[in-house]
Amino acid sequence: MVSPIFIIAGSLGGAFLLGLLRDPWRGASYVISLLVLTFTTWLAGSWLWALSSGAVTPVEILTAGTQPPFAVNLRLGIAEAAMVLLINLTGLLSALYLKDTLFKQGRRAMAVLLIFSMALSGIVMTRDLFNLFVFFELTVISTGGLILLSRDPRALAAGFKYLVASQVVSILMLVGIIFAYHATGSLNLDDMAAASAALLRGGALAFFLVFIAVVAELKVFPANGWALDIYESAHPAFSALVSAAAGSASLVAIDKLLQIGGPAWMDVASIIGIVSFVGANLFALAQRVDRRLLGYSSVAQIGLILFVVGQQDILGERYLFVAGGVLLAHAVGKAGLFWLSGLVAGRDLTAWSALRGNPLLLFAFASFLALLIGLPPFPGFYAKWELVHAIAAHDHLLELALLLFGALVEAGYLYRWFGYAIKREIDHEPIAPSLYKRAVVCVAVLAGWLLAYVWGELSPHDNLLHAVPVLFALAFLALEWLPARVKNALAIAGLLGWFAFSYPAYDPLQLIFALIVLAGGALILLASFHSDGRRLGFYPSAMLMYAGLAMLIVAEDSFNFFAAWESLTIGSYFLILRGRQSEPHALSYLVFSLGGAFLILAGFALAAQGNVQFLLVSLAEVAEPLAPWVFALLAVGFMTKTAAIGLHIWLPGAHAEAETDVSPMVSGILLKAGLFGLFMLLMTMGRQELYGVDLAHVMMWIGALSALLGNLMAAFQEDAKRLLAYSSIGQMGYALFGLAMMNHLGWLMALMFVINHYIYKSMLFLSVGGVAKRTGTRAMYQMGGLITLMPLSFIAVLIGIIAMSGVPPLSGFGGRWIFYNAIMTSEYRLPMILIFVSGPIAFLYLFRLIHSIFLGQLKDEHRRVKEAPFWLVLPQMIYVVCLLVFALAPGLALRRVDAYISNFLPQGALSWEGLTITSEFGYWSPVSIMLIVGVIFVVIFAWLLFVNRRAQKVKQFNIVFAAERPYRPETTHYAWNFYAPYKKALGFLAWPVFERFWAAVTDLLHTLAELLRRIYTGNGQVYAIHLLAFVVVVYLLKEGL
Amino acid sequence: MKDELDKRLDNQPDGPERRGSLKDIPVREELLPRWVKGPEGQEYVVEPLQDYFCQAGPTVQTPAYTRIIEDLFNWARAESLWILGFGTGCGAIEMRPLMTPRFDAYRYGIQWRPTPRQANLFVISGYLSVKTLKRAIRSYEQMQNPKYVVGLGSCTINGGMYWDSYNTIKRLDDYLPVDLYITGCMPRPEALLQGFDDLKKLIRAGKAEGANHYAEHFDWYKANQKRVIKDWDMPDYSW
Amino acid sequence: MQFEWIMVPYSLLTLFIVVNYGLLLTALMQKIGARVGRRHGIPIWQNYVDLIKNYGIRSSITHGVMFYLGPVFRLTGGVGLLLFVPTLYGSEMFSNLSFAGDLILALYFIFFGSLGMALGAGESGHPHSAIGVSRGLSQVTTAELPFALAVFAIALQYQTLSVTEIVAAQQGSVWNWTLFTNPLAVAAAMLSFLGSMMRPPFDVVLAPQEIPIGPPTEYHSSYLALMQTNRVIFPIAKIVVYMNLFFGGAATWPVFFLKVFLIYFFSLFVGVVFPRFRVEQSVRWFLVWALPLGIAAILVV
Amino acid sequence: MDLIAMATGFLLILIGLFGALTNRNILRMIVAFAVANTGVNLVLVSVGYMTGRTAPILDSAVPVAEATARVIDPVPQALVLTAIVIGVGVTALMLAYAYRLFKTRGTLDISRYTDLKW
Repeated sequence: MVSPIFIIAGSLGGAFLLGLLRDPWRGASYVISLLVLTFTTWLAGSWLWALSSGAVTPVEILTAGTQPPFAVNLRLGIAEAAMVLLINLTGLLSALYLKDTLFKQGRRAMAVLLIFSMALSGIVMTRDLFNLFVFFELTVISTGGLILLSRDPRALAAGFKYLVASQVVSILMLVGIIFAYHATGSLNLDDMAAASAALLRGGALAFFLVFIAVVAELKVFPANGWALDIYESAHPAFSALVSAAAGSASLVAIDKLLQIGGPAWMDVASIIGIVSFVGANLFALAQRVDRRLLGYSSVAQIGLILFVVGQQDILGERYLFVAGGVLLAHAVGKAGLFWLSGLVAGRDLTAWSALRGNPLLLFAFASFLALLIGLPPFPGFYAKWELVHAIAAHDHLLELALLLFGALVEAGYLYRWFGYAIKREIDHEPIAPSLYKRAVVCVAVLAGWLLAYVWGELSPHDNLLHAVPVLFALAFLALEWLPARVKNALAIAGLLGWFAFSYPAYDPLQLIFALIVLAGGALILLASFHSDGRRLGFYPSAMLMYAGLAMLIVAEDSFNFFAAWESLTIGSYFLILRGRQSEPHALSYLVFSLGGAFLILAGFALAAQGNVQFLLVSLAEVAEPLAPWVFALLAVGFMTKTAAIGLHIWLPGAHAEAETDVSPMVSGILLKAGLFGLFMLLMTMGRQELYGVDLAHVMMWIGALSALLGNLMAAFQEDAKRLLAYSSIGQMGYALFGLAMMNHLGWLMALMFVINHYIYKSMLFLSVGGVAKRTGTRAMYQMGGLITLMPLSFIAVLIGIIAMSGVPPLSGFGGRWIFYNAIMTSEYRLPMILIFVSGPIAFLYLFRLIHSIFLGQLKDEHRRVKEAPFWLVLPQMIYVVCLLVFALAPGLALRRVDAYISNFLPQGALSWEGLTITSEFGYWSPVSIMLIVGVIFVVIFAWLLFVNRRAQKVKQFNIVFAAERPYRPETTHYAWNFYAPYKKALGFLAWPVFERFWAAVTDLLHTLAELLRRIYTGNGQVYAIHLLAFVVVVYLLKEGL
Repeated sequence: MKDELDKRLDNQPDGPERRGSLKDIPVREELLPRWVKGPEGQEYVVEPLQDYFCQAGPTVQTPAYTRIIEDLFNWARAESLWILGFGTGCGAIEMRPLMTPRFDAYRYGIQWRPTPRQANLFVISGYLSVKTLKRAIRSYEQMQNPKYVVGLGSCTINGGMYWDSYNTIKRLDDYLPVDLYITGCMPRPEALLQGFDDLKKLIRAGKAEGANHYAEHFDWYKANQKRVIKDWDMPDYSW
Repeated sequence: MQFEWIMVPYSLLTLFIVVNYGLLLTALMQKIGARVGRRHGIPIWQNYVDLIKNYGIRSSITHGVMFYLGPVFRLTGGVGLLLFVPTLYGSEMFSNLSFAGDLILALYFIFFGSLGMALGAGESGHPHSAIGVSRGLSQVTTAELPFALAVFAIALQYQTLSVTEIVAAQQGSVWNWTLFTNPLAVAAAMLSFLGSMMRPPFDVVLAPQEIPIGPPTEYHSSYLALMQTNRVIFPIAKIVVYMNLFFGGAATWPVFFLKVFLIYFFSLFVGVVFPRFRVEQSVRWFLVWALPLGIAAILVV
Repeated sequence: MDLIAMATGFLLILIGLFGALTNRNILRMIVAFAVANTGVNLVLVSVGYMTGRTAPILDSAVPVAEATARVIDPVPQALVLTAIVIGVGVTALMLAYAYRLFKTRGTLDISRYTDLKW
């Protein structure tokens, strides 16, 4: 092995060599720089490989032929090797990226770049405090030089502010170092660590100064105005270096210091870290400039890692895994984003819409964001999982809350940005055509996915990149060049194939959900045959969602469950985002979903008590003081997905604005994920009491309220798809209510709603979507009279609304019948009232739906519309058949589940003798009902046909109109504000209270961010004062604590 | 704008003819053919009179069943007179007392319906201005066969005191097939009851086939109607 | 119970009796209403005449398939409701087709006809039909509520959803009737009953002249005849449910006739005394006056 | 003696920092930082100073054998040397920046350079 000292020596040598070259030899200089960086990268890489394969042990490198402390020594362990590799690789890539600039600036700039990466490598490897200072100062000087690479004139001032701040830092550091030396008699970090007791007693202030100086080098919030200015104005390749490499190096330095400081100082680091994480993320909310936003995000991420570093005592041996996961994900993601920003011409966030023309870069963008946020399968996900479990196990609940809050805010602004890129007007300036810059970005993407794989392998869990459904979804990324129809066929085959493959392993409950998700998903995908072209991005997203769902229902431990949950959330977010006007709705969907997901994460973490591999069935064993809290967290998390009232505001927009075939997916299928979670939760944890309140009772009320308000709001919608979306809220409310009853029939009813809601909501969304497609509007009052033009769609809606309203003989009645039987044994009666109220309200919106669209007056502009496309109609007709079959023989699906539920709640099972279904209280014979109703209907119809055989078919204006005639169809179609009197009576219940509440919350956060970020006045002196004040405040708090 | 429309109409197969017929009678603007653009960009002409209204004419509805059933029906029609609640003139005031305890026409199976679809008796209550005639025709045509018209008061017979009015029709029978006149100015409620009783007899005897008469002589009635109604803005037969 | 072919003639017999009784009863109620206004009102057989007359109308129009089917739905709803509930307690002959389902079936089947009718009326394209439906549906959301609560209350009380068993539990003495064992539920249900009978004060749905007569504005001749048939069956079918649930059912036809008359008379009585409510007024009225009774009923049980 | 030096050093640091934070002129700030750096160096040296000992130069005056007992701690001295070098480097860099800043804007007032903020 080549000695690691050559990492430093090589760069230094290269820099000197550049000094010897003649100025015009730009090409040669550049080649030398690249060779040097390649060499150091290779060296670091080979050491990392050797160390991680166990071929060699960590090495100590002595200098000056003397043992420490009399000479500086360096060390290269596996962590150091990884960091050095990261630094040099980033350096190399940035150098590639900077080709034009470096050619222009010449060999000096290249030398400075080499020095920079050398200094950072030195910070990582050195074990000597003063040497650390020297390397820091070298970083400062080279930074000062590299800032000038930027073409932005403002960079100059930023550089100067940086120098001012680093002057202050270096003063603190030097004074600290000397007193630390004084206290311990050594500058060697290991010696100091050994003597840490003495140092901390005598030289607490000294240690504090060193510590706070290094912390300041991390650019922690809020003493970091200068750093933000650099991020904003420096060349993006350099910003990438600063964020990824310099940040990482400083973190290693702080880690070294904490070996001395011990647990007390780790807490300080944790607090600073978490404050930085939350604060910077909050401030980032108000950013409009991409690089400054990335700067804030960097600060936040570094804060997070600082927090991890501070938690190393409780993380134990998983420390490196966690810290490394977060750090590498941050480094790759942030560097990648900075590099990407160099390709985008505009600086406003919306200018990133320029990426839209380039799917590869868009994929890179998405990958980087996922890396930053820590979504599966990236390293941050595994790392955060363990981190959260560790801090939850040690009851650091405030930190847990802050961590999750910060992460949520971060996801919010990052995905808002992504939404801009996908949805905003494309800026006139295209992305830079430079090939090698793109190559650099691609390397970062590759690195990200590679890390994802490595972290998956390192984690104690299953590698998510080994999961067949996920791989299947990712495979569509490679197949994007195929025509949409081919991909669609593949997707359907995949879903059905996976279903057939997993079929034997399902228990009855899983089978029902699998049937809906996989077979049902395939059915909805039939509608997707309608779209031609290539439909970029649709299939990876959709299949990712399906993959998540498929994995969710078979997940056995909390990790797999949560990973699946996140996958389906992300997949569905991308899906929803595809809708034409869906940008804000997709965002609110994502924020709510991730918020819910974080609650679930917190719940699992609390339940697991540090055990990162936690079987779901073990939820049953969670002990008393904790159990109700776990239950509440998980339940609220799942209810976010089912859009329970209060957490529902994302749903209407997301479902309504989605594409025609996406709406049924996200409504008919995705909502069931939440119900599945609740099933799982209730089956394992059962009833829980919090402060004497039965949580199931609370859930019942929430379900009932959702049913009521969902239905009521649906009745007041003018937009057909919104109406259906609100109705989903109501329907999910029923299901939630059924579950919360905690009796046999309640669960059966919930399951019945699961099946029914899938069928009729998918069908209705498809037919309404088809109508909207043909008429070009979703506003119902603009339609009307389409029954003869779109008869099949009409039949679908007709069957759908009869089923949904619960009128016999269709399947909705089965749900109502089970409901009545279920409430007979329920303990609580009051919530029923709300359910009773909401029942008839369903008629309001259902009638309105079918009337305003298909009945009434046909509009002029729709006189020539055709029936919806074949591929949209086909699944609808299949659904009609399904509904009829399920109405006749509910036992097909329910019988086995009924038996299965008996395992949990034996009381109250149904009897399925013959054609009649009998409960403790009543009976019901679907086939007889259907036959009787059918016979009566046919007889009367035949009679009418006989007596009325000569009826004259008339047209739309042949109505009695008080002896007048109608004027125009528009003024004759009674549709707008259809329930005006009802609105007068009960409209107040549909006031958007929750919308306003959440709007107020987000407004508050934004206003706070907008106001508080004004502390960054732009004045270098003010920044220096911030820094000093930060030092003082930290000191006072530390001493005070 | 109108010329443009003419040009486009000319391109349609029977365009020129139709335009000619359209130009004969003054047509309300909302009934003029107009170009409409569909949601997918296709353009086509909407002709309100053709597209909104059924163009079929009335047909003679012969008794459908055997004599004995038809007699039963005629008896039922006679005993169940549903009057259209449409007071066309000042005579309407005389119908109100029929609903009161003093006269109580309900005793005789006479009731009022608010919609012509369900009524089978149209009482033209007194003078009929041209403007109202149009509404009366429309309402009459919207009633179902068999249907009966009773002219109330002298004005429906010969114009009565308005015989030289510029604004009323003189002889109702020229415009609608009248089954029975009740004379007087105004006829008292007792006279109305007497009239309805006579009408019942006519119906029972199968002689009240005004609707079929109207269908048979539809052209004649229509010509008469159009002679006085100058702003004919509806299809020839209002279903 | 299982289906047997003999049930078909038996059910038809029930239907025949109820139709005839209904035709006479409806006329009688109208006569009573007329007497309040010091009139004699229609002859007692008038409904037969009207029915025959409407079947005898020779011409008719149709606005489309749903328009055509609307009255069919309507009448199917009425006949079905009647046949799904046992008419006479203890009589196998007049248990009709109640083997198909219990009380809940009846409760939900009530909507079958209304829904079909609303759809048919909708296809006529008449705005007033739609307005009528809008009013009717709005009103029904709260009008049905106390009834649903009352049903829940007595289902809890008798621990069954089977109509026959509920009636059985009320046998023996008048004091066993739900009317006396659970007066709150009965009060709530009877207020709800007012709302569903299309009589004042809750008949703004039909509002003669304003929106001519609401949903059936365009219906005529044989359509109207079907609806008239339903108009005599449906209230009785509903009253049968009320009678069975709250008033001890009926074991013989005379008792049946009497109880149905009295219950029907209740709505007539209220109707001739009180003026009409606007929709939002009736919505509020049911929430304020009837709902608390219903809530009290389920809490007390 | 060493205390006086150390106190002076700290005083210089404070004066330097005060100057750097209160003077808007960039050149004055740089000078102030230079003062502060001097203070730091003074502190460094004073920490290593031991009363009654000689400079850590191994020559005839101080034999190697007695060095540990007779010379002051050499490490701070070495550190100071490095620190001075680095300080010079940074100061030079700052001056270069000042020059270029002045060329772009024509002012040395730091409060004018607030294009980047928030």
